[in-house]
Amino acid sequence: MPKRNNTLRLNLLAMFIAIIILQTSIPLIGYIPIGPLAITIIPTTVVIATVLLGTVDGAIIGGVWGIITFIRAYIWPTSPLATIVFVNPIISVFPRIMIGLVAGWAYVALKKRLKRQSVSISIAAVLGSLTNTVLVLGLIYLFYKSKAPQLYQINMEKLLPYLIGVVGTNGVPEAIFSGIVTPLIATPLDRIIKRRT
Amino acid sequence: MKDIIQIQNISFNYSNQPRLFDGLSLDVHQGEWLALIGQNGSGKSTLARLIDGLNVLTKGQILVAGMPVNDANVLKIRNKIGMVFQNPEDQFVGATVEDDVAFGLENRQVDRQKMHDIVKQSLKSVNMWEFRDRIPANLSGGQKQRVAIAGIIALSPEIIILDEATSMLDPRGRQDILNLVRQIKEKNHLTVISITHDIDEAAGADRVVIINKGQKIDEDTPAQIFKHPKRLEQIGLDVPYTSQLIAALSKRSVHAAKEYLNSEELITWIKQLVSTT
Amino acid sequence: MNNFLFGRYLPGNSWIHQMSPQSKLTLSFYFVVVIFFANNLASYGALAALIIVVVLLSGVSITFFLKGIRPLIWLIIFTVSLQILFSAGGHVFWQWGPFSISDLSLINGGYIFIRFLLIIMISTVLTLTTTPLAIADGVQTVLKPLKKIHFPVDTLALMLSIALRFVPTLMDEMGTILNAQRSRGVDFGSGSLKHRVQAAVPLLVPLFTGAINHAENLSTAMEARGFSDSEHRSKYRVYRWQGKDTISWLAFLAVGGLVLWIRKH
Amino acid sequence: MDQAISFDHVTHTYQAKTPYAQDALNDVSVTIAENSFTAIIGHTGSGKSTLVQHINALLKPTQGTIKVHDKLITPTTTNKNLKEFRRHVGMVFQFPEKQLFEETVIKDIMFGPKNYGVSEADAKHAAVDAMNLVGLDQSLAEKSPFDLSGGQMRRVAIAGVLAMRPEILILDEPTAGLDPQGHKEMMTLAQRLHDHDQMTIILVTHQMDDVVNYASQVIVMDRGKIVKTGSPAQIFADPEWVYERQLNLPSSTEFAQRLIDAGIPMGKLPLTVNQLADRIAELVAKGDSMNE
Repeated sequence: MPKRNNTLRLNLLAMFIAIIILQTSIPLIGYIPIGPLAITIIPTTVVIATVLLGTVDGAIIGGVWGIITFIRAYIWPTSPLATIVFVNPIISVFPRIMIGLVAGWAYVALKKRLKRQSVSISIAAVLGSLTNTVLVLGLIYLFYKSKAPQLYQINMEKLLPYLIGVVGTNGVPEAIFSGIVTPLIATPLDRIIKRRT
Repeated sequence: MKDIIQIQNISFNYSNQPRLFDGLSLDVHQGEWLALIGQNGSGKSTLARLIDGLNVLTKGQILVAGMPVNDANVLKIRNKIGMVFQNPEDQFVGATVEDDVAFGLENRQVDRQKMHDIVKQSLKSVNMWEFRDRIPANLSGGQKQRVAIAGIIALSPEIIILDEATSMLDPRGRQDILNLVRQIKEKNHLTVISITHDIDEAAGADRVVIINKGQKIDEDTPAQIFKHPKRLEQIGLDVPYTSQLIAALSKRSVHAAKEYLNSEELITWIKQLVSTT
Repeated sequence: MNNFLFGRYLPGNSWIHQMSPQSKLTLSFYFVVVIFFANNLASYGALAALIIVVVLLSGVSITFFLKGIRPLIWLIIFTVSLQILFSAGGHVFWQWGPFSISDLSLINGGYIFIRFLLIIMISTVLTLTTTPLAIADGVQTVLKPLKKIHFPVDTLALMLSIALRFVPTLMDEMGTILNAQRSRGVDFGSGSLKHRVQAAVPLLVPLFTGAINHAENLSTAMEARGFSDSEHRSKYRVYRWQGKDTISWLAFLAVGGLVLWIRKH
Repeated sequence: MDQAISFDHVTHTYQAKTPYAQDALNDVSVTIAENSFTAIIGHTGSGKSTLVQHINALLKPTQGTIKVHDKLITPTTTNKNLKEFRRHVGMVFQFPEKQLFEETVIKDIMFGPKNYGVSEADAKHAAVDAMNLVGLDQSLAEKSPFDLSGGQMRRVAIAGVLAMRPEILILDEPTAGLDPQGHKEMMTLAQRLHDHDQMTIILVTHQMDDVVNYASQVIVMDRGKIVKTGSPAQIFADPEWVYERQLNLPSSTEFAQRLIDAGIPMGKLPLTVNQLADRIAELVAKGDSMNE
C-alpha cells in the first residue's frame, strides 16, 4: 500500500528527535556525571538511529542534536564550553552530522566483514563518538587560526589548552561509553524493527 | 439488506509467521452494528486492518462499498472508514485537540475556512470544543478517544471501526464512549464494526461474529450466540453476566427455559418466579 | 525540564503575543546578529532600550525574566570571569601565570555580561509569548522558499510537531520506567562508574522500545486517517503577516542601522 | 493480625514550594494487615498510584511517616536507605511489559535479585521458580523477551518482580489490556500468591468484580484522601455513595439494584453471582412454600 514505509520513517525520526530533546533537557538520561566531567549519552542515540534507520537518517538525527545545541548555546547554555564554542553553528552542527555519517559508513562496511553484529555496532559507535570529539577540537583550532569574529571575544590562545583539555578528557570516556552501551541497546531494537517491518 | 463490506475467501499471514486467515468470508450489512469478538491474537484486529488497506491480502478480495481494496482504491476506501484504535495515545497526531481533529482534513487538502467550521462542529458534537487548546498530555484516555471520534466525524465516513477502542479505559469511560458512538451512528446512519472482547459491548450489537485462530466460528444475533456459554468459555471469552446468573441459579435447582436472556427478560422471569400471587 | 520547554509559554494577548511566530523568530535571530556589531556603550544602550520596549510590550512581569536568568547566573559569572582573566591587551593591573586583568578586559567583561542579558531577554520574550507549536509553524514558514529546491520543508515541520507532541508522553514513560527499575533495585545516579554505565541500559532500551511502538501505531493511525504524503496537505494553522509585524521590523531595522552608524563614528 | 504497612498522617505534595504545588495525598492514615488482600479503588487521579508508590519508597512523604514491617520512611529518610525498603515490596506497574530490556527472558527475570546482591546461581534458581509460578514454559528462558506475545511479556515482567521474593506485592491494574482468559489467569495468580505463598497483596483496580471476588479489605480514595475503608460488603452497601465517588458497583450488586427497582426485595445487597443466586433461590423457595 502507498508509502507505508515513508510514514513509519517519518514517525521514527520524530520519536528520535523527541528523545534527543529529552536527553538534552534531562540530565539523568542525557549525561552521566563522573566527578567534574559529564559524558553525554547522546552520541549513542545518534549511532542507534544510524544502525536502525540508516546512515542518512543517523546524520539527520545528529544534525537535529547540533541545531538544539546551537540554539541552546544562546538561550539556555549548559556549560561554559557551550557559551564559548557552540554559539558557532559550524562547530555545534557539523561534527554531529558527521557522527551519523562516519558511524553509518563504518557500520555498513563492518557488517559485511564481521560475524557479530554487536562488534560492528560497537566499533561504529566508538568511531562516531570520536568523530565528534576530533571535529569539535579541530574546528575550534581552525576558527581560532582564521580569527573569525566571535560572540564573546575571548583570547583563544590562552584558552585553547583549557578547551582541548575539556573536550579531550570528555571525548575519551564518551567513546568508551558509546562502544560499550550502544550495542547493548541497538541489538534488541534492531530485532524489534526487523521483525515488524 | 445491502452489504457495505464483503470479505471473500481471504488468506493472509504476516511475514515469517504462520497463516492467520485461510479462506475466510464475511459480509457486513449497511447500517448494522457488528461486534467481532475473539481472544487476543485471534486475528480480529488484523481483519480491520485488511478492510482499511493497512495490510495487504495474500489471497481473495475485500470489497468496501463495491470497491475492491487495492492500491488504486485505498484512499477512496479510507474516506469511507473511520477507525478508532486501542491506545488513545498512539492515534493523537496533532499537538493540540484542534490540530488533531484537523489532521485528516489537512490530508485531504480541505480548504482552510471550511476546515475551521468542520473542526468546530465535530468537536462540539463530542463535547470537546472547550478543550480545543489542550495538549494530549493534559487529557484523560476517554477524552483522547472523544477527540479521535471527532476526527472521524470531521471526515463524515460511512463506516466506523472500533478496534478495541474502549479496552484501555475505565468502566465509566468505556460506557461513555460506547454511548457516544451509538448516538453518532443513529444520527449519521453509519455502519459500526466493533472489535472487542468485552461481552457487554457485544451484547449491544445487532450481530456478533466469533473469530478464533483466524476462523469464523459463528455469526448470529447476540441472543443466539450467547445461547452457548460453554463455547464462549472454551475459546477464552467471558460469558454474559445474565448467563452466569442463570447458570448459578440452575445449580440451585432454579432452572430457566434458556441459557441466555437479556437483562430485561431475566428480570421479568425472576419477578414471575418470586411473585407469590 | 517541563518549565524549560513547555511551561515557559504564558498565554496572553499582548502586542508581542499577537505577532506572527515567523517574524518573532526572524527578529530574534536578527537581534542576535546585530549584537555582534555592538562595540561601545552607546550601541549597547540602543539595544537595551529596544529590548526594554519589547519586554514592556509583551505584558510579562519583569520577575519572570529575572527568574529565567537566575539558574544561569553562575555560568554567566564564569564566562565573564574567563573573559576578564584571559583578555589580551590594554593596561594590565594584575597578572598571575596565564591570568591577567587589564582595563580592556574589564570593559570587555562588562560588555559580555550585557550581551548575555540581551540574548537571554530576547529568547525569553520569544518563548514566553510563543507556543512550541507556533515556533515550529514559524520555522516552516521561514523555510518555505527552500521548497523550490525540493527541500522537504513540510515533512520536516510535521516531524517536528510530532516530536514536540510526544516529548511529554516519552517523559512520562521514562518516569515510569525509572520507577519500575528502581523498584527492581537499580540505583540511578550513584555507585561506581561501571555501575552508572550499566544503569543506562535498563532505562534506554525500554524508552526506545516504547518510542518504536509509538511510531508504528501512529503510522497506522495516520494512514487510516488518509495520510499519504506530507508535502501535499492543506494547513489548519496559518499565521498571517500583520501590521504589527511590519512596525516591529521597521523599529528593529532602525535600531540595527543606529548600531552600525554608532560603530562607524 | 500484624500490620504490614501503616500510614501515619501522610501528605504528599508534588512540586512543593512552587506555584504548581498540589496535594496528591492529603493527611492519609491507614493500616494494611499482614497477609491481607487489599484492593485500592478510586477514580482516575484520586491518588491511588501516589499511595502505593509510597509503600515501595518510590516517593517520600512530604509530611508524616510510613511504616513497612519494622522500617520507617519519613520526609528526611535519605535516598540510600530506600533500596532496603524496596527489597521486601514488589511492585508490578501498569503495563509492566514496558520495563523489559534484557537479551533473554531468564536474564531479565534475574535482574532484580542480582541488583539486591543475590548470587548468580541463586538468582537463576529464583528466576526458574518465578517462571513456574507465572506459568511460563522453561523453553522460553533463552528467548528474547521481545519475541514473545504481549501476554507472555507481561508474565516475564511479573516473574521479574516475584523472583525478588517480596513479602508485599503491589499490583497496579495488572489486567489492563488483557483478554478475559488472561484476566482470569492473572487474578488466579494473585489469589494463589496470597493463599499459598502468604504474600500481602495490594491491588489497584477499576474492576469491582475483582474487588468482591478476591479482596478482603478495600480502601476507597477520592481527591487525595482515604474516604472509606472496610470489607467489600461494607463499601458497596451504599450504592448512592459509590456512584458519587464516580465508581461502579460489582455486576451482581448492580443487577440486584435493578431487581429491587423492579419490586423484588433483596435485603442485604449481594456482591457476587453466588450470593445473588442464593438470595433469588431463597425467594423462590419462599414463594413456592407460600403457594402450596
